Amino acid sequence: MNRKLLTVITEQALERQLIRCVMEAGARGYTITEARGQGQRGLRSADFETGCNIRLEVICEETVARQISTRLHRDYFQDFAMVLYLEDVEVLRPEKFDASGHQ
Amino acid sequence: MNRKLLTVITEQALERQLIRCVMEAGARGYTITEARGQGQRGLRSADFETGCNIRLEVICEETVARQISTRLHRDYFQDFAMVLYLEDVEVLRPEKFDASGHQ
Amino acid sequence: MNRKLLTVITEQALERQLIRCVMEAGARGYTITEARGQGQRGLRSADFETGCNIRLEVICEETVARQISTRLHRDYFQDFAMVLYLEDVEVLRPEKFDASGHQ
Amino acid sequence: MQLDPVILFFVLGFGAGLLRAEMRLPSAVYELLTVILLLSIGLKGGVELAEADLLQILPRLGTVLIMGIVLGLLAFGLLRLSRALPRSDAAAIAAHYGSVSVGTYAVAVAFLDTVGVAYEAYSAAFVVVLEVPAILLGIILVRGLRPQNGWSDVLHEVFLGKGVVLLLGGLFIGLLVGRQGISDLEPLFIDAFKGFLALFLLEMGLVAASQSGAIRRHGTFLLLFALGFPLLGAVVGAVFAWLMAMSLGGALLMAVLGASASYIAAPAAMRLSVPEANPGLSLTASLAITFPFNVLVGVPLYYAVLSAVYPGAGG
Amino acid sequence: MQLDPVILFFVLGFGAGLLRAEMRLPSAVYELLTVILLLSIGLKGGVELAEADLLQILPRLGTVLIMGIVLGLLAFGLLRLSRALPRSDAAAIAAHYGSVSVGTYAVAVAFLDTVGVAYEAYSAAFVVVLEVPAILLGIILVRGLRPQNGWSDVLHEVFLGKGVVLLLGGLFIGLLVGRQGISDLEPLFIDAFKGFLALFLLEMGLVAASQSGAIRRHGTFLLLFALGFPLLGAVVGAVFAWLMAMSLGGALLMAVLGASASYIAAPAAMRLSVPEANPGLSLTASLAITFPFNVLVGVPLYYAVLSAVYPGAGG
Amino acid sequence: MQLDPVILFFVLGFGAGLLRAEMRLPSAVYELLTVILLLSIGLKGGVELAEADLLQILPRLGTVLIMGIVLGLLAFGLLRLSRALPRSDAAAIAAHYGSVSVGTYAVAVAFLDTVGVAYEAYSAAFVVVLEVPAILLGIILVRGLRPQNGWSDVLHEVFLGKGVVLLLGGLFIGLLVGRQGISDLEPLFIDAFKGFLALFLLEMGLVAASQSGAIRRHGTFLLLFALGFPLLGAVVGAVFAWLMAMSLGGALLMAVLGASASYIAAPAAMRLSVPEANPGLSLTASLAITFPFNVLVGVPLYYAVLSAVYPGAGG
Ligand SMILES: Nc1ncnc2c1ncn2[C@@H]1O[C@H](COP(=O)(O)O)[C@@H](O)[C@H]1O
Ligand SMILES: Nc1ncnc2c1ncn2[C@@H]1O[C@H](COP(=O)(O)O)[C@@H](O)[C@H]1O
Ligand SMILES: Nc1ncnc2c1ncn2[C@@H]1O[C@H](COP(=O)(O)O)[C@@H](O)[C@H]1O
Ligand code: NA
Ligand code: NA
Ligand code: NA
Repeated sequence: MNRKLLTVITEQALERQLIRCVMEAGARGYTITEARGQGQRGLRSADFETGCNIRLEVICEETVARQISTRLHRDYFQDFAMVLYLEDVEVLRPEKFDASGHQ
Repeated sequence: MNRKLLTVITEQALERQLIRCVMEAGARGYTITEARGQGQRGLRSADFETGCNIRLEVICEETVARQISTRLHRDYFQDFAMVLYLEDVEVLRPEKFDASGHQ
Repeated sequence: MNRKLLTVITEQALERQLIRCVMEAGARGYTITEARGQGQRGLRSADFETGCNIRLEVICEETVARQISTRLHRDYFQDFAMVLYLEDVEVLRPEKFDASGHQ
Repeated sequence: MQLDPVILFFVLGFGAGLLRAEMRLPSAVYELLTVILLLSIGLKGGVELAEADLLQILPRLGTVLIMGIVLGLLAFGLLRLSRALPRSDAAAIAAHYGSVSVGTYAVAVAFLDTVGVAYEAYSAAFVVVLEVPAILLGIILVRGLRPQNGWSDVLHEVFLGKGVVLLLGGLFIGLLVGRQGISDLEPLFIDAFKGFLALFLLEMGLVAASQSGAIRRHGTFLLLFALGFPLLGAVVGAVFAWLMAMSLGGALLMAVLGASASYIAAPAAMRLSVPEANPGLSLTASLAITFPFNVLVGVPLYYAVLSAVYPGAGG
Repeated sequence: MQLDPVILFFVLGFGAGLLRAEMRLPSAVYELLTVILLLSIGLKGGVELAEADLLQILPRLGTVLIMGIVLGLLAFGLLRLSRALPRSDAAAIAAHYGSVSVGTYAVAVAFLDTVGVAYEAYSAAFVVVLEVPAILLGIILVRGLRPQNGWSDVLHEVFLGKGVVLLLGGLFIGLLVGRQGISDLEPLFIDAFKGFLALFLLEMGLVAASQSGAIRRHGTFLLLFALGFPLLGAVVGAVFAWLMAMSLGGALLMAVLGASASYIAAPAAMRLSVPEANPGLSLTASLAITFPFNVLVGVPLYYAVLSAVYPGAGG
Repeated sequence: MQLDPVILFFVLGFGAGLLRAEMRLPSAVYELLTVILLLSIGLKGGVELAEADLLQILPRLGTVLIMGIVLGLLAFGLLRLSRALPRSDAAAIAAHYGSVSVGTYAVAVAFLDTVGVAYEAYSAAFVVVLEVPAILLGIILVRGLRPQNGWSDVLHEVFLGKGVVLLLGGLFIGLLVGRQGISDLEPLFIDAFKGFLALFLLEMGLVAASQSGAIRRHGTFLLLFALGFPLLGAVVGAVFAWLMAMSLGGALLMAVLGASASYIAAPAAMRLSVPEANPGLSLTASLAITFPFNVLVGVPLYYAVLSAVYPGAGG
C-alpha cells in the first residue's frame, strides 16, 4: 500500500527532459503544477525573464524514485535551479504506480 | 496533532462533484490547484481538449479520508482519470479540521 | 537526510509578509503555487473578489519550521484565512535547506 | 476565387502543431477570442432580428430544433448499424454531430462576407437552438431518463454554458438596441471580427493538430464517419433551409450547421452524463477531423454545390 | 432615450451570474480590460489637459482632495452614528466610499458620449486624486498613525496600485503628445473603448452576481447604506462641481465620483492595514450593491436630476 | 520632432517597474501581444513581398544570414579579447547579440511610420533569417558540434519557436493573399498595431526595470558591452543595407537589426544547450540594457546619423 512521492521543483525550461527522465526510469505517470519561488539561484517567477518553475510529482516505487533522483542529480543539479524531496504515501491501487504494473 | 492529508488528482470536469463528496463526508475545507499530467488515461493538459487536471487537498481525520476515498473509488475510478493518495501531517489546531470541530 | 516540509495556505494579500517571515526565520528558499479553496472563512477563489489563495512550501530544519509557524499564528491567524501543516521529507542535499548551511 | 486569409491561419496553426512548434495561445486568450466571437455573432444576429419579422422567425426555431434531433438520430442510427461502437460511444458521438460548432459557423459567415453573398444573419439564433436537443438526445439514448449524475448538472452545462449564454445575450442586446445602437461597439465586435477569427483559427489549427495523433489510434472507421457524416449533415441542413425558404447564403449556413459537430458544449455534457463513453473518440472525430474538413473543404464545397442546385440560386 | 448597450452587457453578466452560468472571464482578460480602460481614460484626459489651462486646473485638484476626505468622514460618521458596526468595519467602509470606482466613471463617460453632452475629460485627473485620501483616512481612523503592518506596504499599495499608475501614466502621455500625437493609438484606445467597456461590464456583472449571495448574510443595514450613501455622495459631488463651475457633463462625472465606491485599491489596502475589518462587508456593499445601482439606476438618475436643477443646464 | 507616444509607454513601464508598482501584465496578455505583433509585422512584410521581385530578394536573405554570423563572431571575439568572461558566457552573449529583437524592430517600424519615411517592409523576412545563425554559432563555439542535450531539442527551439513560426506564417499569408486580401484583417493587425505596441512596450518597460537590479551585480563591463556593441552592430547593419542598396528607411531597419539583441529565442536555446553559461548575464545585457537603450536612444540616433551620411539620404 505504500509508495514514494517524489517532488521535483525546477526550471520550466527542463520540462521536456524531466518527463523523459521520469518515464524512462519506469514511472507510470506524473503531475505538474506551475510554481514560482526562491532558492540558491535567486528569485524565479514570471516577473523575471529567467522564468517560472514547475513542480513535478511522481508516485512510484522507491527504486524508481531513487533512480530518477540519481539521474537528475547527475545531469542537472550543477547548472540548473532544482530542489527534490521524497515522502512516503499510501495509495489505494499500488499496482497503478509500479514499473512492472499491469494496467 | 496528527491528521491525514488526502490528495486527489483528477479531471477538471469532476470539480463540482468532488467538492460535494468531500464536504458531505465531513471535511471542513479543501484546497485546489490547477495541474496537468499523464497516467493510465494518457496525457492531460490544456493543450488537449480532454482538458486539465485539478489537484485537490483535504486535511481531515482518518475516517473522513477513508470515506472520501471509498466513495471516489466507487463512483469515479472506473470512468475517470483519477489518482488518490494519503499522507500523515501535523497540524497546529487539529480541531479546525475535524468533522465534529467547533469553529 | 530528513527535513521538515511546512505548507501554508493563505490569502494572496499576505504574500509579501509571508515571504519576509519565512526568510527572516532562516529558511533558504520557498516555493509558491496559486490555489483556491474553502475553509472557515468561506470560499476563496478568483471568482470572488476576496481573492485567491497561495500555497507556500518551505523545506527547512524543524526549528525553523516551528519558528515560522509560531510567528504566523501570532500575527495572522486571527484575522486572515490561513492553514498550516508540517510533514517529514527526505532531501538529498540537506545542507541546502539549513539556516546555517554553506552554499 | 480569392483565398480567404483566415483559412490560411488555420493551416498555419495546423502545420505548426504537426511540427510541434511551441506556440499554443494561453487558455485565457482562447477564452477571450471565444467570448468575442460569440458576442459578435450574437450581436449581428440580434440586429437582423430587430429588423426582421419575429413572428415569421419563431416557428423556424421549432423547425431547427427538429433538425437537431433528426441529425442526432441519423448519426446514432448509422453508428449502431455499423456495429463498430458500443451504445454509449455511439450516443456520445451522435450528441456531438447533432449539435453544432460555432467556429465553423463563423468561418461560413466570413466566407459569405468575402464572396459578397447575402444571408439571414439571424441564423445565429439557430446556432443557439441547435446547441441543446442532440446533447439531451445523446444522454437519453444511453441513460434513458436518468443520467449518471442527475439531470441538474447536465441541464446546467447545456443551457448555461458559455455558448448559449453569450450567443443568446448578444442576440438580445442586438435586438434591443438595433443597428444604430451597436455602432459604438462595432470597432471591437464587427470591424475586428475577422482578425479575431484569424487568431481563433490559428489556435484551432494547433489544437486540431495536437489531436491528430489520435486519429490513427481510433482507426479508419472513425475517420470515415467524421468525413462522411458532414456531407450527409450538409444535405439535411440544406433541405431544412429549403423548407424554410431561406436564401442561398442562409442555405450555406444551414448546411454548415448540419455538417459541423460540437467540440465545446457536447464534450463537457457527455463527460458528466455518459462517462463510460470514451471522450477521445468523439473529440478526435469532431475536432481533429470534421472541423478541419469543414473549414478547409466543406464550406467552399457546400457553397459550390448549393450555387449549382439550390432553388433561386441562379445556378 | 436610446438604451446604452454597454449597460445591457452588465445586465447579461449579472443575470448569467445569478443563474451560475460557467463563464467568468479568465483573470488575465479582466486585467487586460482594466489596463486598457485605465489607459484610455487617462489618455483622453491628458489630451484635454494639454488643451486646457493647467493653472486653472491645479487648484481644483486640491478641492477634489478635500471632497475625498469629506466623503470618507461623512460615511464614517453615519456608520458610527447607526451603531450597527464596530469602528474597524465603519472605517473600512468609509475608505471604500470616500474613494472611487473607475468602472463607474467609465460608464458615466460612455453615457455622456451617447447622449452627446460635453464634459471636462480632464476629470480623469480627479479620479486619480480621489483614489488616495479616503483610504489613508480609513486607516488613520482605526490605527491612528500606526497601521498594522507599517505604512510602507500601505502607501505602496495606494500610490503604486494599477489604478493610480496607469491613469496618471495615460494622463501624462496624453498631455505630452497631445491630440495629434495619440492619433495612431486611437483604434485601440479610443475607437474600441466602448467594446472593451462592454466586456468589462459583462465581467463585472458576473462578479457582482457572485457576491450577491452575501447581501442577505450582511443584513438590511448594509443594503440601505449601500443604496443610500450614493445618493448623498452624488449630491456632494455635484455641489463640488458647482463650486468649481464645471459644465453639466462635468457635474455628472463629479456626482458619479461622489456616488461610487472603490472595489480595487481600497479592499487591498484595508485588508493589510485594518485586517480585523470584515472584507466581505465592504466588498459586498461596494461591488454587489453600489456598483450595480450606479450603473443601472444612478448614472441616468443623477443626470436627469442635474439636467433639471444644475445651474446653466438649461433645465 | 514629434514625441512618439509608444516610447512614452516604455518609459511609463520602466518608471513604474523601478518604483515596484504592482502592475505586470499577466503572461497570457504578454503572449497575446507578442503573437499580434509578430503576425502584424509578418503580414505587412508578406504583402510587400507579394509586390516585390522575389528573385531580387532571395539572394539578400543569404547576405543577411552572413550578417548574423558576422555579428555573432564580432561579439564573441570582443568578449574573449576582454578576458572578462569564460568561454561559455561569451558564446551565450554572442548568440543573443548576433540574433535580433522583434520588439526593437517594431519600434523602428513605428518610428518610420511616424516620421513618414518609406522602408522595405519585406525586411520582416530578414528578422526571421537572423533568428537562427547566431544561436547555432553560440552553441558550436562552446560545444563544438555536440550540444549538451543533443541537437534535436535545440533545433526545435530555434526553428519552431513562436518568433520564427509566426513571422514566417504572417509573411506567407501576406504573400499569398496580397494587399487586397488582408484588408479585412487590417482593423486588428494593422490599424491597432501601434496600440498593441504601446501595451507591449509598457510591459517591456516593467520587465526591463525588474532586471535592472541585476546590472549592478554584473558589473560595469557588461554595461559597457551592452551599450557599446549596439553602436557597432548598427554600423554593421547599415553597411550591409548599403551593400544591398536599400533605402534610408531600410537602412535604419538593418541598423536596428544589427544593434538589437534577442531576449526570447536565444535565452531559451542557450539555457538548454550551454547550461553552464549564466543566463542572468546575457538576459541582463539584452533586456535591461540594450533593449531600453535602443528604444529610447538608439533608434532616433541611428536615424539621425543615417540621414546625414547614408548614400542617397539627401543628407
Ligand atoms: N528551502 C526551500 N523550500 C522550498 N522550496 C525551495 C527551497 N529552496 C529552493 N526551493 C525551490 O526550488 C527552486 C530551485 O531552487 P535552487 O536550486 O535552490 O535555486 C526555487 O526557485 C524554489 O522554487
Ligand atoms: N504515478 C503518478 N504519479 C503522479 N501523478 C500521477 C501518476 N499517475 C497518474 N497521475 C496523475 O493523475 C492523473 C490521472 O491519472 P490516470 O487515472 O492514471 O490517467 C494523471 O493525469 C496525472 O496527473
Ligand atoms: N480542511 C482543509 N483541507 C485543506 N485545505 C483547507 C482546509 N481548510 C482550509 N483550507 C484551505 O485554507 C484556506 C484558509 O482556510 P480558513 O482559514 O479555514 O478559511 C482555505 O481557503 C483553503 O484553501
Ligand atoms: Na451538426
Ligand atoms: Na465615492
Ligand atoms: Na543583433
